[in-house]
Amino acid sequence: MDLITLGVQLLNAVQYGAVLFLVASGLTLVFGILGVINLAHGAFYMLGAYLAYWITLMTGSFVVALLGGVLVAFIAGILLETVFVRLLYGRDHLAQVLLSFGLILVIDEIRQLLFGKDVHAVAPPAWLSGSIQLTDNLSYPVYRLAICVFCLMAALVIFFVIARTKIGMIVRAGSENREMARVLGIKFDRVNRYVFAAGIALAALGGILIAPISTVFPGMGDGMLILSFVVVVLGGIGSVAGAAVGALLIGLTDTFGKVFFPSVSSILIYVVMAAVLLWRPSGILGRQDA
Amino acid sequence: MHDIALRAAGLQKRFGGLLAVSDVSIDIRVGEIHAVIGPNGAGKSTLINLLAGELLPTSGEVLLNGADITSLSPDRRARAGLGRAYQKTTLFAQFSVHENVRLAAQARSTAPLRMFGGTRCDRPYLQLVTDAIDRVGLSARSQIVADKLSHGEQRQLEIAMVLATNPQVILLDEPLAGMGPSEARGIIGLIASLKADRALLVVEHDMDAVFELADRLTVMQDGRVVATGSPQDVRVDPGVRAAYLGADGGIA
Amino acid sequence: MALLEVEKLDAFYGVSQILHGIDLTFAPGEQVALIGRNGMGKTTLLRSLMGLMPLCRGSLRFHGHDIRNAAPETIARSGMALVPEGRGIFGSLSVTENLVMAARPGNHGRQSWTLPKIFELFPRLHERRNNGGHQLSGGEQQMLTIGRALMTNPDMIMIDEATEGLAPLVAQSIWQTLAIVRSEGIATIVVDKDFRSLAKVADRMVILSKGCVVFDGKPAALAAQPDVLERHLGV
Amino acid sequence: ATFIATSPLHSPAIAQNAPLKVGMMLPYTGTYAKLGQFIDDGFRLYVEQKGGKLGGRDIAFVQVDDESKPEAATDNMNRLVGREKADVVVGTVHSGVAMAMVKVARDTKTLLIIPNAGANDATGPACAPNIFRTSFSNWQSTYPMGKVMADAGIKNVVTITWRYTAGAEMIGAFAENFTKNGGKIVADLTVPFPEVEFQALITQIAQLKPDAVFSFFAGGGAVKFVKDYAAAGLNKTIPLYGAGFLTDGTIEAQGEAAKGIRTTLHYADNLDNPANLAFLKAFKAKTGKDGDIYAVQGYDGAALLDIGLTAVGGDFNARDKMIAAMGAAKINSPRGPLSFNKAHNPIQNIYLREVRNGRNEMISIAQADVDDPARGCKMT
Amino acid sequence: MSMPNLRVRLFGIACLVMAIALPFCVSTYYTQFLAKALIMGMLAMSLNLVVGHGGLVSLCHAAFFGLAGYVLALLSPRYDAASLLTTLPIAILCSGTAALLIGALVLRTRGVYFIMVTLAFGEMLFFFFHDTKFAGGSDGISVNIRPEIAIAGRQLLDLDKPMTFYFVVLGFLVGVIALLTMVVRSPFGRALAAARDNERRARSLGFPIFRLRLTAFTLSGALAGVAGYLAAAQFGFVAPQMLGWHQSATILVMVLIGGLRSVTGPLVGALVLIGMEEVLKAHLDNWKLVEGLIIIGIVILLPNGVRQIWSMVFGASPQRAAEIKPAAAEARHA
Ligand SMILES: Nc1ncnc2c1ncn2[C@@H]1O[C@H](COP(=O)(O)OP(=O)(O)OP(=O)(O)O)[C@@H](O)[C@H]1O
Ligand SMILES: Nc1ncnc2c1ncn2[C@@H]1O[C@H](COP(=O)(O)OP(=O)(O)OP(=O)(O)O)[C@@H](O)[C@H]1O
Ligand SMILES: [Mg+2]
Ligand SMILES: [Mg+2]
Repeated sequence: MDLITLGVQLLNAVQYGAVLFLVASGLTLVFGILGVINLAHGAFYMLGAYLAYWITLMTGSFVVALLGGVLVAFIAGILLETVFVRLLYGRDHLAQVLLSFGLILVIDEIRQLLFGKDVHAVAPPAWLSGSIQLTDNLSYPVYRLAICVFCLMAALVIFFVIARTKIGMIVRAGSENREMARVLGIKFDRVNRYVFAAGIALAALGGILIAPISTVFPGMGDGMLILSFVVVVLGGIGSVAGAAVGALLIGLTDTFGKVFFPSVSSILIYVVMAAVLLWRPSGILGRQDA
Repeated sequence: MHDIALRAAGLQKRFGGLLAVSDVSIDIRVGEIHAVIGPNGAGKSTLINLLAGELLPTSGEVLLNGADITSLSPDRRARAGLGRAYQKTTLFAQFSVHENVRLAAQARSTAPLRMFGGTRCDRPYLQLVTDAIDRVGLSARSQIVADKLSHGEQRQLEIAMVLATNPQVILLDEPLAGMGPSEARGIIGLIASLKADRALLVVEHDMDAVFELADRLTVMQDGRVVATGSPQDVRVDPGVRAAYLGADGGIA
Repeated sequence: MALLEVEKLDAFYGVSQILHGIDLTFAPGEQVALIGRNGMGKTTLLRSLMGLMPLCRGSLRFHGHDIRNAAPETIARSGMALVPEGRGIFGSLSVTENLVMAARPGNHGRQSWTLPKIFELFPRLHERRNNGGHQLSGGEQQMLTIGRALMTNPDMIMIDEATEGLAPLVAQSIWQTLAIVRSEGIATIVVDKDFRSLAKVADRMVILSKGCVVFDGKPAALAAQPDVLERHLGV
Repeated sequence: ATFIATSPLHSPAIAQNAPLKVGMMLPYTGTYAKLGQFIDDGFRLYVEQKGGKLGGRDIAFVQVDDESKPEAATDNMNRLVGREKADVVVGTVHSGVAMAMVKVARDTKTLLIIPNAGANDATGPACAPNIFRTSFSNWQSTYPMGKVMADAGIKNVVTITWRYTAGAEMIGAFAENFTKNGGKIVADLTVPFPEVEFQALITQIAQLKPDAVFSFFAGGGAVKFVKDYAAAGLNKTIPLYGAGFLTDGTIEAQGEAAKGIRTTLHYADNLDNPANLAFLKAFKAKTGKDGDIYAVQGYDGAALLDIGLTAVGGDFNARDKMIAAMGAAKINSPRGPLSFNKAHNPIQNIYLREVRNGRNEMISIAQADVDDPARGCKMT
Repeated sequence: MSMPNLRVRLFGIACLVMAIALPFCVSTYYTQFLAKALIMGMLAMSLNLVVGHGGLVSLCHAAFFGLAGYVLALLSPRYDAASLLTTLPIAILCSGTAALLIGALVLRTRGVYFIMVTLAFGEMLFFFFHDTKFAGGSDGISVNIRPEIAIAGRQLLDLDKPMTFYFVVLGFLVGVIALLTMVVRSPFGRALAAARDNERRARSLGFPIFRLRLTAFTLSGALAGVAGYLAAAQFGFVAPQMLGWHQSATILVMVLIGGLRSVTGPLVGALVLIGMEEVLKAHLDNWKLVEGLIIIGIVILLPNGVRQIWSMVFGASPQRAAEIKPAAAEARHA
């Protein structure tokens, strides 16, 4: 294909990667850092999208939806942590799998009760709804570019918080040895609650931001859940930079897979993941000795 | 007879920028206790990990009874007669003391992975198991789940498991760590009793014990061997005193 | 008044009672050595004081406040620090991070222990400051936990198996450290098998046997009764 | 290999007054939940209009949520036929599930009415006397479009769909007719089902610059594809055609983006035959929602059953007579005249529609009385 | 794990007697329902060999299950019954081989990475059947006629009779339970458990971890094959979703509900989950909501799965007590 198209495809790949990262970043927190396997992550992603739809419908402002949705999700996260998740910190990963599996069912039903079974669309804010001409017949929505930028910032912020701030250290420490953290006088439970809530909020945020370019439909969380796990694991669990790399890799794989190897594009992502993990059993940027 | 059971030649291990072990050559003879001492971070545990196969050396080779085992996996080495105890207690935490030791014995039994026959298969080596538990002094606690043991008791169990595999070459990483004075006595006696038909390498910071047990002494520092020889010679070596033993020769 | 008062302390793991009616008091800045055979309850005692035992009876008063059922973090924040046996390093954190994450001004904003000071105390740690905790040698880890505990600027520090796995020189430096700690007016409970060295530094010796205090007195007094040592330590 | 020992044949429903049990096996949850709901509403609407009776026989409903899960399909079907002793089963949306139902229906001789799933095989190799379809076959819904586009002077077309059977069948039928009329398929693009990331392929389309694009997606995928296509500005230069489902039930969410898209389907929102007007009115009254093709398919399902039962005066045991009557049925459906071929697949008009002012408005009859060839059907 | 005391034995026998008596007391539908439940139970138990005893959480177990199903579908002639005696071994062989090959690759990873790699391979198989025409693609493929147990053309058992089929399933189930129990109690099984608890120690003692786990993985894959074959035979229809990760997750849930540390726990889990769905579906519209809540309840109230009720009633054995401890040491390593 000609260079311009190649360039556009690259842009597509990066942009898709950015979206994936945004959703996966929440998982990196909850799964990579707290070590809680939260299968309901995709469900919250979907919930976020529906919230975006509903709030924009009510208020007519996407920005309000953005803030409102994130807030709601955060509160939901806190409640969830306080009521259920905290009971599982001492426990097996599998217990968390089971719990979040239950949550998926519940959330999906709740969604059905609140928002019904319809497919919906959300309009991006007016000032981002334009698009720029790339080739003679192909133009690119500004909003997609905006998302890229946003994700980049998100990545930096999260990375900074986790890797550089004391909070980050405390969270990592706590996830590794809870008792020791408490012995050092750290109110581990509270820290955890906020981190967990933040993770949920990020999942929702992903859903909200994607609502305008994707669509809001039941089961939209399903595919996303797997993909974001793939991203997190591929990059190396607990490493935000890793998640970014993983997301980019998946973006590229998916985009160019569809173009060059359409017949196998469905399994390409998995082939890549398997290959990478067999080559580096702890992910690209993961601690190999672990 | 003092034939060499385990020989390491020019062993080197690099962790990123750090040379944890550099050009270490060491012979461990049957009927001898070879003690390795050195300041913290000198590379002793790394050396043991290299000998036991848990780490692969950057360069150098390891010979067991003359056969090259440099690239052999830990389990193959274990089956070849190499037994080791960890510095950081490493047990089957959810199993009883007895089960821990029994598993150790099973690993070296004739058919460690039979898929039938239940507990009947254990009979041949049950005696070995109870002996091992007795000798480290845990018989009273043999039904306790390992992670309910006190720290020192877990250390004792560490050693019992090595005994149960009945190895020909034994690598002990700080066997006395965490043991009270009386237990320490017991273990020292035990170690001494092992050397008859076996070769032992012991890493230990307890100088009383070291000088009591060791037939041969190697001092490491920053990954290198700085002195080796009979305990008496090493003890008076000024370099070693300065770097490790301290003025009083490490004897409290 | 006493810094820490322990009265009739019983501690249990499930059904099995580990500690039987422990009575002890600790004055501010006092240095107490806790010794005994394996499995006699030393660690359990420290854990109870730190609020880590699931089930305790009796009374625990720290700074005059009842801390029996308090959460570990609360006790820690009221000025207690514990160096557990088996270290409890955070492997995924670097040496520096291990220290920084614990940093906290003590009571009355006392901030006598800082990162530089710890590195000065343990130069080895400074060399390895960027290593992951899981990459440290046994001894290095021991230094790190002690340093980390000090970073919380406690009024009382409990060290379990203080010199386990430390080379003689470092062990000596630990004993010196304890002296420094003491000079800073921090009370300490030290568990170690090397009771000779303990006898040199400690103000008081306490021997536990089968979960009971069988001796509590000055090192000199203990030295005067070899039979006690014989009976409870086997030396 | 009978799967259910007690097949309805020996069920004690001889008593005329005992209600006839209709088992609704539809997706009430999951991605296709809405479609399931509309089919259900449509069917029940017809029964209500007949005063709760079909052919003078009282109707009782039992329903099972098939969740669009093929792996659980036989099991759910079995639940209706075996436990609930349903005489007739109506279902479903998802083709995979439908094929499983067909299997059971064949084994147990249960009367099955398929109100949506378009798998060609259902009325092809797997056809059976006791299996009817009131919706369409995938072949049927897109075949006419081939000629329409060719006649419109379109030479080069890129097709795009999900990589699964329904997609292949629809694109296949279109291509068959399009090439027969001198058109050329430039590229046959596919996306893994049910993925909804289209950018890469849209870019590819832009690069290929075909005269037009023919596509099949449904539900969330349809909305997203149409919106992405418009967002990329391709709708200005490369007209988008598709199977009717591209813009059915999704049009509101697609909004502006869907404007001008042309599709073929056996229904259009503005069919002004009396039957349709009456139906829409009634449906709105009952559910408060605007009826669509899915509702119609359910509605006609009931109508078909009604004809059968009427012919035998409600005596369900006179099955052969009943089935014959149903096979010969001529229904004045909201979608227009509806009859059935030997394989019991509808013979119906396929309309060419265009999205105008938020509706799928009929432009012309793409092809009248389209009859699926029912390839592989051994029934006569 | 521990030798069964008399009480457990009696309980087991009681269950068996009940299982034999049941089909005579309930309608055909429920006979078939039971058969299905038992098949799923068999599947869950086979998975538990890897998850519970091996400490390896696999998300591609359904693939082996479905694979066997497809083998049957593809082997059975259109208008004639395939012979169980020939097709079943082939099916088992295929699943087993698939498990062996996949296992040989995935067992190089640990903990969560293992989960994800297994997921990857599972999905590959799923898409293989979903995207390719030869086995019916996404619409699935049906087994027109049930396989028969016949020797020299003489039919021994008529599997079309639900009752007969049920007893055949029951027979296989008992066989699988016996096999698994034997394996778990054998030196092999205990070594496997040891490796779960502390891999590094197990290795340094001389256990060949990789071979150990690969064997277990293969065995459990093969057993999943048995279940898959029977399922395909019962339903007469196989679809790609039978191999999908949703299916794998569901099996995992059954295992978790049943409790990890016992052979028969997962069977209980399967019965509970399937039974629960049956009841809820029949009586509620928002049945999923309730199901979700119940599952959550189980996690929080019964750390060791419903089987815990049993130990509550009869008092817990030491192993039981140990179960509450985090068993995810492996996973934690990640
Ligand atoms: N996995 C690793 N990665 C990087 N560095 C490591 C690793 N393991 C050990 N080291 C470093 O190698 C050096 C030697 O470690 P080792 O454990 O062998 O010391 P040691 O002699 O056993 O000390 P100690 O007596 O305190 O146990 C130490 O400085 C340690 O920090
Ligand atoms: N988690 C636990 N559950 C049950 N019992 C325990 C547990 N931890 C320790 N014990 C028991 O409590 C008793 C005291 O243990 P503790 O660790 O206090 O001994 P210790 O004096 O510290 O011994 P050491 O010097 O070996 O560390 C031991 O008999 C031990 O078996
Ligand atoms: Mg060491
Ligand atoms: Mg202790």
